[in-house]
Formats: sequence, structure tokens, C-alpha cells
Amino acid sequence: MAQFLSLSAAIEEYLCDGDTVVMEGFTHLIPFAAGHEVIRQNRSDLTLVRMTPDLIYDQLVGMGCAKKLKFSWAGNPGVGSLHRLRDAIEKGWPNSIEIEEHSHAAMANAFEAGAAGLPCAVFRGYRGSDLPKVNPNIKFINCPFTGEELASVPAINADVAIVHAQRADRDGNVLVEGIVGVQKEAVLGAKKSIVTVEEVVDDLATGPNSVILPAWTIDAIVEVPGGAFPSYAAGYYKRNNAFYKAWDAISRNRDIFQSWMKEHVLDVGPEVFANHRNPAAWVEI
Amino acid sequence: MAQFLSLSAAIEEYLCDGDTVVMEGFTHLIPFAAGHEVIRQNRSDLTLVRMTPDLIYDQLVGMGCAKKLKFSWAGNPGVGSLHRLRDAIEKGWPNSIEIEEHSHAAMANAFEAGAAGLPCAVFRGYRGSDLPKVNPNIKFINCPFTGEELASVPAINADVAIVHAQRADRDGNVLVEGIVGVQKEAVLGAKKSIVTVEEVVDDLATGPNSVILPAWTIDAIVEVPGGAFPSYAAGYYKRNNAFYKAWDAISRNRDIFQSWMKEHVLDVGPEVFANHRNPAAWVEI
Amino acid sequence: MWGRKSLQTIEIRRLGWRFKMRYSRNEMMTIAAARALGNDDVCFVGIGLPSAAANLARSIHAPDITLIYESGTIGARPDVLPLSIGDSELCETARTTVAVPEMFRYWLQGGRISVGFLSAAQLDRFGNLNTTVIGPYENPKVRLPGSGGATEMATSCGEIFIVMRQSTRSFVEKLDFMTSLGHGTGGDDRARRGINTKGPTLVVTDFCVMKPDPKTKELTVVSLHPGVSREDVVNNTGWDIRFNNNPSETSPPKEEELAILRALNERTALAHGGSN
Amino acid sequence: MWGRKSLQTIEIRRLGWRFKMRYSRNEMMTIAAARALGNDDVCFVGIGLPSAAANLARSIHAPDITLIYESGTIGARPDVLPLSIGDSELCETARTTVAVPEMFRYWLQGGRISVGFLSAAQLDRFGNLNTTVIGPYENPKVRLPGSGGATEMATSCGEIFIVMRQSTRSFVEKLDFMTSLGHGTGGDDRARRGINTKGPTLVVTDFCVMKPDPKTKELTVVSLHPGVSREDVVNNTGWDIRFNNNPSETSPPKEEELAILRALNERTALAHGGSN
Repeated sequence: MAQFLSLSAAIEEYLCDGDTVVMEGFTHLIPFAAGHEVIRQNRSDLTLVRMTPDLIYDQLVGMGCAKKLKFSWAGNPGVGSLHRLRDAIEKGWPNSIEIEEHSHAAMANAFEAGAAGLPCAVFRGYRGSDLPKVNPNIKFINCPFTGEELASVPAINADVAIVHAQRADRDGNVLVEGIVGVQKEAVLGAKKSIVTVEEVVDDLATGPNSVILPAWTIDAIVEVPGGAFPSYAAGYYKRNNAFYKAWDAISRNRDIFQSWMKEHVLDVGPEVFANHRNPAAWVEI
Repeated sequence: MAQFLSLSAAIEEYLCDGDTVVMEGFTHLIPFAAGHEVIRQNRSDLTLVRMTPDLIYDQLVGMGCAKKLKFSWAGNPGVGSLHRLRDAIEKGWPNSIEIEEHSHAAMANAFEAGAAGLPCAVFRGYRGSDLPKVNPNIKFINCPFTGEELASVPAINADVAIVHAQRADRDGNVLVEGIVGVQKEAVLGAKKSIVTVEEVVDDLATGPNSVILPAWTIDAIVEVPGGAFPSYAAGYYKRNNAFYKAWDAISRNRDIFQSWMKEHVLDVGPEVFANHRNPAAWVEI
Repeated sequence: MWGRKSLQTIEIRRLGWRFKMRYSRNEMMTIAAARALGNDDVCFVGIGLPSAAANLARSIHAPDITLIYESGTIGARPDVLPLSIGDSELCETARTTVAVPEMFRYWLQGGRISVGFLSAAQLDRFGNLNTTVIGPYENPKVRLPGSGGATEMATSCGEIFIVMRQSTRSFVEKLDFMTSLGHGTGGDDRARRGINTKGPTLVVTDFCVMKPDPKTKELTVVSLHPGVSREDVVNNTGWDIRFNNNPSETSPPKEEELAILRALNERTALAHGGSN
Repeated sequence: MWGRKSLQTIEIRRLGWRFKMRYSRNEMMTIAAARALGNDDVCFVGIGLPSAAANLARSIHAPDITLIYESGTIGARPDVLPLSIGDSELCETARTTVAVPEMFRYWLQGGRISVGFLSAAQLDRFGNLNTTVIGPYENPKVRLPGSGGATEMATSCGEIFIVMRQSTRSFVEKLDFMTSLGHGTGGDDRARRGINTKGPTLVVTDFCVMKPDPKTKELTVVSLHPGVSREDVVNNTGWDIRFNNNPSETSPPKEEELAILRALNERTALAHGGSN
């Protein structure tokens, strides 16, 4: 049953060195504030799982928190490369990381299978691709009725899932709205889950088929206004595309990256994210 | 792309003798008006697929439209047996029908696989049950990673799916709301689909994650107010539990059943369903 | 349906007077089942007795229990008992309603349900259940509704509570058809099949409460409802039923339990617009 | 990025005067791709050039085209081009937004997409695509973003349109990595693999338009953009590129097409709060 905690207490209590962690949010609702807290608490040897590593994993990888990355599209969307990730893969800085690479369809199905309590996902995929040659976690089975060859990948069941959502009510039920990605699957498939929210309200005021995570599927809820910045929270603030573009220059250079992280992550706390709900903020970095 | 048709034209154009047809709606939004039209048009040799045959298939079976039934729970919910169905299975009246019997989990997964374009569904099911002994469409496969034995059933891809929904907009996009069952899966998995709706409106006025069937996934849309009676349409009228109870007596006797069908189905048209939105109607049969 | 003989009474005090209040074995059964549910349970509820028991529990000692109906409603809080598993009352009062494939994949198969309630036409000594046919499958004497959600509930719910009326016709030596696995052939049969949920841990009838023997998994009477004798149970069981060394008496209904159950049933009858 | 040399002009008449309007090959590419989309298409759109082409089509000749982004938005009608595949603009203007597993299972794998747009770092003569690595996989010279949706789009979409800038670095004799299947080894390779979708039917570059030969499936130049010579194409292709018997000239941009594309790009630049 969901407990309301501070962000530092939630990460402290639920995330251990060496854990497999999923921080999800498909462009929308990426849990940046929680990612920064993981960096501040200096977690290491994490296996990071996420369809689109995005800036959040670029930061974690660049700060040396990761030993492995499982992903399906690693770029800065619409901008270019994730330079910290490339530096780790291509040059082993600050440490080399193992990668397990999939397609989006495979990852989406693997999250679905994780939520569904199945050991593996079965789908029509990877036909003709070289990916199965470099990833032993892609296998093929045959439909027992038609004989058709179908792809299979292991379900994703993280030690900890971390997601950001719009609202929680005071009982700890959470509403996710808009582009909902694989967040529900990430949470239902994980052993433990932490949800950061824009606000805690009396009444979620939902429609009959809204995407709800009941309180009893969550371990910790943390109110972090602005906690998805520079990603966005529909209904609260927009995606800060200027920041995504600016990140390209920040992340190209190891020193600039490190001093940026010191100033904007290590030396501050999650309370700075509240400022990010102001649309004027951060256009100038 | 969805065409707006009359109910008789829609059934005339899209449903043929011998077809496999799905009429779905999990207690809610059962397409009774469409079922009656199928009876009036005297379709025969249908393979009827539905998780809970309910009164709608009891009527179709009793009127001799079916040669086969694929289902997972065949009763009058909270009341008792489906007497017409039992009469067909136990005594071959008006004709004997073949049955293919599953569990709810299997049918739900088979609808999901149908919508997902897969040849089969894979799930953890049927363990210890005798059902696989009497249904050759239940097989077992092994997870290629863990070796765990998992059940598999063929996907459901009907010739025609018929569902009822609350609203369509003038472009033919349909909103389904509340208990949504497997309707979306039935429609997406079928070759052709007919949707009856309570009303056609200018604006569906939906939330961001509402259950929508886009116009281009539907073949025919028919406005039939009250068309789910004695099932219900959330926001329009309630389930008529009294009718479900009354059906027990009507359906127990072949003659009473036939004269009821003549009076209430064969001799009337879909326009009678509009009366059923009046909550006072039909309490007395 | 229940003769005078099956009625028992409890004593009630009001303004210094003592009254007797009658209750039926049916009521005792529902109340005993309700008591087994806890506030933290996530309960997959079927229609009829399970729904009455689950909603009674919610009204009395388990206000925060999560009720899930297979129609997709999560956290339903109906004010009347639904006639069907998909009544509007369930959706209107639920935290949210999901599609049926999601219900069976994420919530049931995903291991999110702590307790599933089942009933059946036939049950055997290991809690295996038949809801499919009486007689041979291909040529049934009575065609029953079939599995519905039961087959996978029986192996995916954390544990199973069974609530059903007891008679030699329903509590049988051998099932005509195994729809849903209980403890199979007993002992560690479930574990040998790779199933790691508990299966039936409680059977509540209108005569008694049974639990599986910890080792053999054979159902064993642990308490008799007030007014019920060992002979009543033996005479209404189709196998040589075992009793706990010293079966206790089921604690009789409390006045509050009866009052709330009856009010629930009255509201329900009124709402469904019929007698029943 | 594009030198003066790459600019072409069209003639415009206004109030009896004639003007020349310049356009870039990039613009020609986007416009040629947009023209290939029809009003009834259901188009799975990637970010960048595909998104510009799809939204240009929607603004001009295909107002009812359905645009689907892999973030789950169905029927999106963005007024500006999204920078990412999950911008709020997409969800706000969509008919509905579904979860990402549903997007890949019901809508892509379910065969609901008529056209998928792809681009890549490398393409070979059979339209096979690499978006994974330059150099060896285990020790890459350049690590690219990877598959994203492309691998399954390539086999599940009804057909694939490829839009990418042409050079000997990108149009290569041999891929470093096969991320997404085009026509494989050519001929009936797709059919022999049991794949019944068409694969790449159109490649639009900044120099020309190519289509697969009906029999061999080798990409063949069917039209050259205005001002582009055969030699330009040969010099910018890493294999011995084939030409149609008599390749036509791509019909130059119309004034309306250019005006709408530029307005779209301007609104986009403004909305994204940066230059670019």
C-alpha cells in the first residue's frame, strides 16, 4: 500500500546498488527529479531499462550509475545523439557499460508480459533483422496451430519501477493521463514502485476508463511539482524543447557535463523542479 | 471507412449464412437489436462466438440460426440456465449445435491476439483442468527462456463483429465507455464490423485516453436508440434485471419462446428498442 | 427453500428486554465467508454468495477491501448486490474499469488478486470444482454454465475461498468434470504442477467450515455452524468426510452482521425490480 | 547546409508580374514524399522528414489522412511539427491516445497501418536499412540510436516509404548492420520469409525518386528532381545504381506546397523556442 514519502526517503528505502530499475515515460512524464535523486544518492551498478534512454539515462550513465542498459532507441529525440551514452559505449567513460538492445515492439511487448505475469512475450517481430544475432535474449518459437515462427523476449520485471504522473489522491491512487507509454506495465511488472506526482488532490476526477494505478500497486508516492522537466506533464507544463536542444552542447564535453551536473543536480534538491513549471524558465540555460 | 446504414441494410450487406460472427458486450452494451435483425433476416449456419452467450445467443440458438457456439460461460447471469441453449445441446432442438468451450481467460486472450494480428494467444491457463481434454483448440507450448509450460489458443478473427456503443460522431468515430469488455478487440480482430450506437453526435467529448474505435476500423454504423436492451448502455439506461429474470420462464417452454419471439422480434423492427430507454418499460412482460 | 428446522436464533437485548432473532443457514454461510476477508485483501468476486460475502465484509470489518469483478471493474463499491457481474453499479462506483483482456492478463494472471471466491455444482474432497456438466461431457445430463473465470482464478489467485451449499449431490466422491483445479490429487500435487498459489484454503457451507489438512490437503471440518451435528454433515457429504480432532462451533451471527446483510439483500431486491 | 548550387527555382505569377521562387532539394524531397500519401492512408510517422511530409500531405491534398505516432496518438493533427514523437501537441489533437504496448500490438502488428515512413543512416540497393551502428557492432565507430519502431514497421506496415538524404555514405553497397528488412536479398525474399506486406515501395531522396524493380526488387531511379543529373545520382550512390529506361523529371514544387511547408516549419521553429 502506497506510503507518502520524501523523494530522498523513497530512493533511499527502495533502490539498492545493483538493482534493475525502470524509469519510464514515453517522451511525456519522464521522472527526471527521481533520476537526479538517484544520482545524488550515488547509486551504482544499476541495470537501466527503458525504451528510449533519453536525457535521463544519459545523465545517469554519464555520472557512472549504470553497469548495463537495456533499450530500443537511444537518441535525443529530434536533436541527435546521447553523447554521454555514446562516450560510455564507444570509449568506456566514465565506465564501460553492457548493452542489451531491442526494438520498440519487443520492449513494449516485454513490458506487457511483465505486467501480465508471464515469463516471456510472444509477438511477430525481428524478421530479417540482425538484432537476434547480437542479442541472445531474442528467441523464436512456433505457433502451435499454424506453425508460424514468432519472436519471443523475456518479460521485464524490474526490481524497482519509477514513474511520474499527474496526480495522486490522498489514499494513494494515481492518475496517468495523455501519452501513457508503458508506465502502467512498468509499475505492475516491478517488485517495487515509486511514483512522483505533480500534485496530491482530494479527488482524481477521472472518467470511467481512466488509467489508474490503485494505491495497493504502489510502494511510495512523492509529490514533486515539475518533476518531469524537461519532459512534460500534460495539463501542467509543456515539454521544454529548448532544453533538449541545449543538452546537445552540454553533454558533448565531459567537463561541461560534470560542472552542469554539479550545479543543477548534485548541489540542489528536488525542490528546484517546482520552478520548471514556469514556462519562461530554462529557455536560457 | 464507416458508412451510416439502416440496421436491415447493415446486416443484409455484411452478414452471410455460414459466417463466424462475434456479438460482444460484457453484460453491458450487448447488441440485442442487431441480434434481432439477424433473426428476422433468417441467417443460418452461423458460428456464434461470445464469452457469455447471454440471452442474445439463447435467442439466436433457439431460432435455429447457429450451427456452432464458441463460449466460456453460458448462463443467465444471476438467474440460472439458458434454456434454449441447453435444449439445443441436450436435446438437439431446433437443431443440434457443436460447442467449443473455453475459460474466460482463454477467450479474453484469444480476442486480444485477434486484435494483435497474432495467430494464437499465449497465457498461463488451463492448468489441471479437463477442458484441454475435450477441446483440441487448447494446446501447450514452452517458454523459450524458462521452459514453463503455457497454454495457447487460436486467435479470434471473426468474419463479422457486431457491437453496441454509446455514441458515434458524424465522421463515424465511435466511443465505448464504462465496462468495455472485449468489444475493441472483437472489432479490430474481425474482417468486417457493424456498430450500433445510442446516438450520433457532433462531438464525442472524450478524455485523452477514451476507448475509441476510429471510423476507418468500422464498416457500418447504425443508430439504434435502446439497442442494447435488456442489457444496458451506461449514461443512457440501466440493465433491465427484471427482464433477465422474466426470460427464465419465457425460454423454458418452446411454444412460449416461439410466440414471444414472433410478437417481440419477428413482427416488429429495430424502432421498438427506442421505447426500452424508458426505465418503466418492460418491467411487466 | 430452507425449512423451519434449519433456522437458528441468537439472543438480542433491547431496553432491558431479551428477544430472539432467527437466522438461516444461508445467512450463517455468507457471514462466515465474509469474516474470512481482511481489509488489505484484493478480492476477485463472483456473482451470488461471493458477492454478498465480499460486500458484507466491506460494510463491516474490511472497509478498504478491494473488490474486483471480472467485467473489469477495479475497486467497486456497490450499494446493492449486482445481479450480473457487469451491472452499471459496479462501474459507477469503481476506481477504474479496464478492458476484459487486461483484467485477465494484468490483474488476475499478473498475481494481483489475493483471494478469489468460487462456487460450483460439484466439489470433491480435495476442493477440485466442476461447473461444466453433470454426466458425460459429450452427452450431458445437465449442461452447466462452464468455466467463466474459474479455471484460471483457481491457479492465479493467491488463495481460493469456496462458498457453496452442501449436499450429497454437490459434495461428491468423484467429479463428473474437473473444471477448476483445487488440490488435485492432494498432498503437493499443485506444487508438482509448478503452481505456486495456495488453492482452496477455506470452504464455507451452510453446515460447516472446512479447511484442507496441512499435509494431505483433504478437506477437514474445522467448525460446525450452531445447531448442526456431525451427522448432518456426514449425511450431506458424498465422501467419508473427516473432522478436526475437536471441531469448534462457528461463532453465530452478530446482530450487526445480520442487520447489514438483510439490509443489503433488501436494497438489492428492490433495485432489481423483482422478488428473488 | 545546402549550398547555393543545390537551389532550384519555380516561376510564380502575381498581378501580371513573374517572380522566381527558390526552393531547396530538402524541400523537394519533403514535397515529393508528401505527394505519395493518399487521403485514406493510415500513416505511421517518425520524427523529422517523415513528420514534415505527412503533415504537409494533410495540409494539402489528404485532409483526412490518419497520422499515428508510436507514442500512442491515433489521428493526431498537429499544427506544428513535433520535435519528439510524444509531444503534447500530438496527444491534444489526436482522436485518442493508447498505451504503447497496444500501439505495437493492435495497431502496428494488427495490420492497421497502410504506410510507414522510415529513414536510416545506411540503405542498400534492396531498401534494407541500418539505424544501429557504423562499424562492427561490438566495437562501433559510430553508435546510432537503434531500431526504435523501425524493425517491426518494416514488416508490419502495408508498405514502406523511405525518405533520406542521398550520399555515398548513406546509400551503401553493404550495410554494417541490418536493423530493418527491406527486400532482403531481392526477388521474392520477403515472401519466402512468410512476410505478406510490400516492404519499401518508394524511396525519396534529395536527388531523385526510386522504386523497386517489380521483379528483382532492386531500387531503380524513376524520376530525377529538377536540376539533378544522372551523374549527380551516380556520384552520390555507393552501388552501381540503375535507372528506369527513361526517368522523368520530378514535378517541381508548387507555390502552394512550398508556402505551406515553409509556414509549417516557421510555426515549428517558433514553438520549439530555438533556431533549428
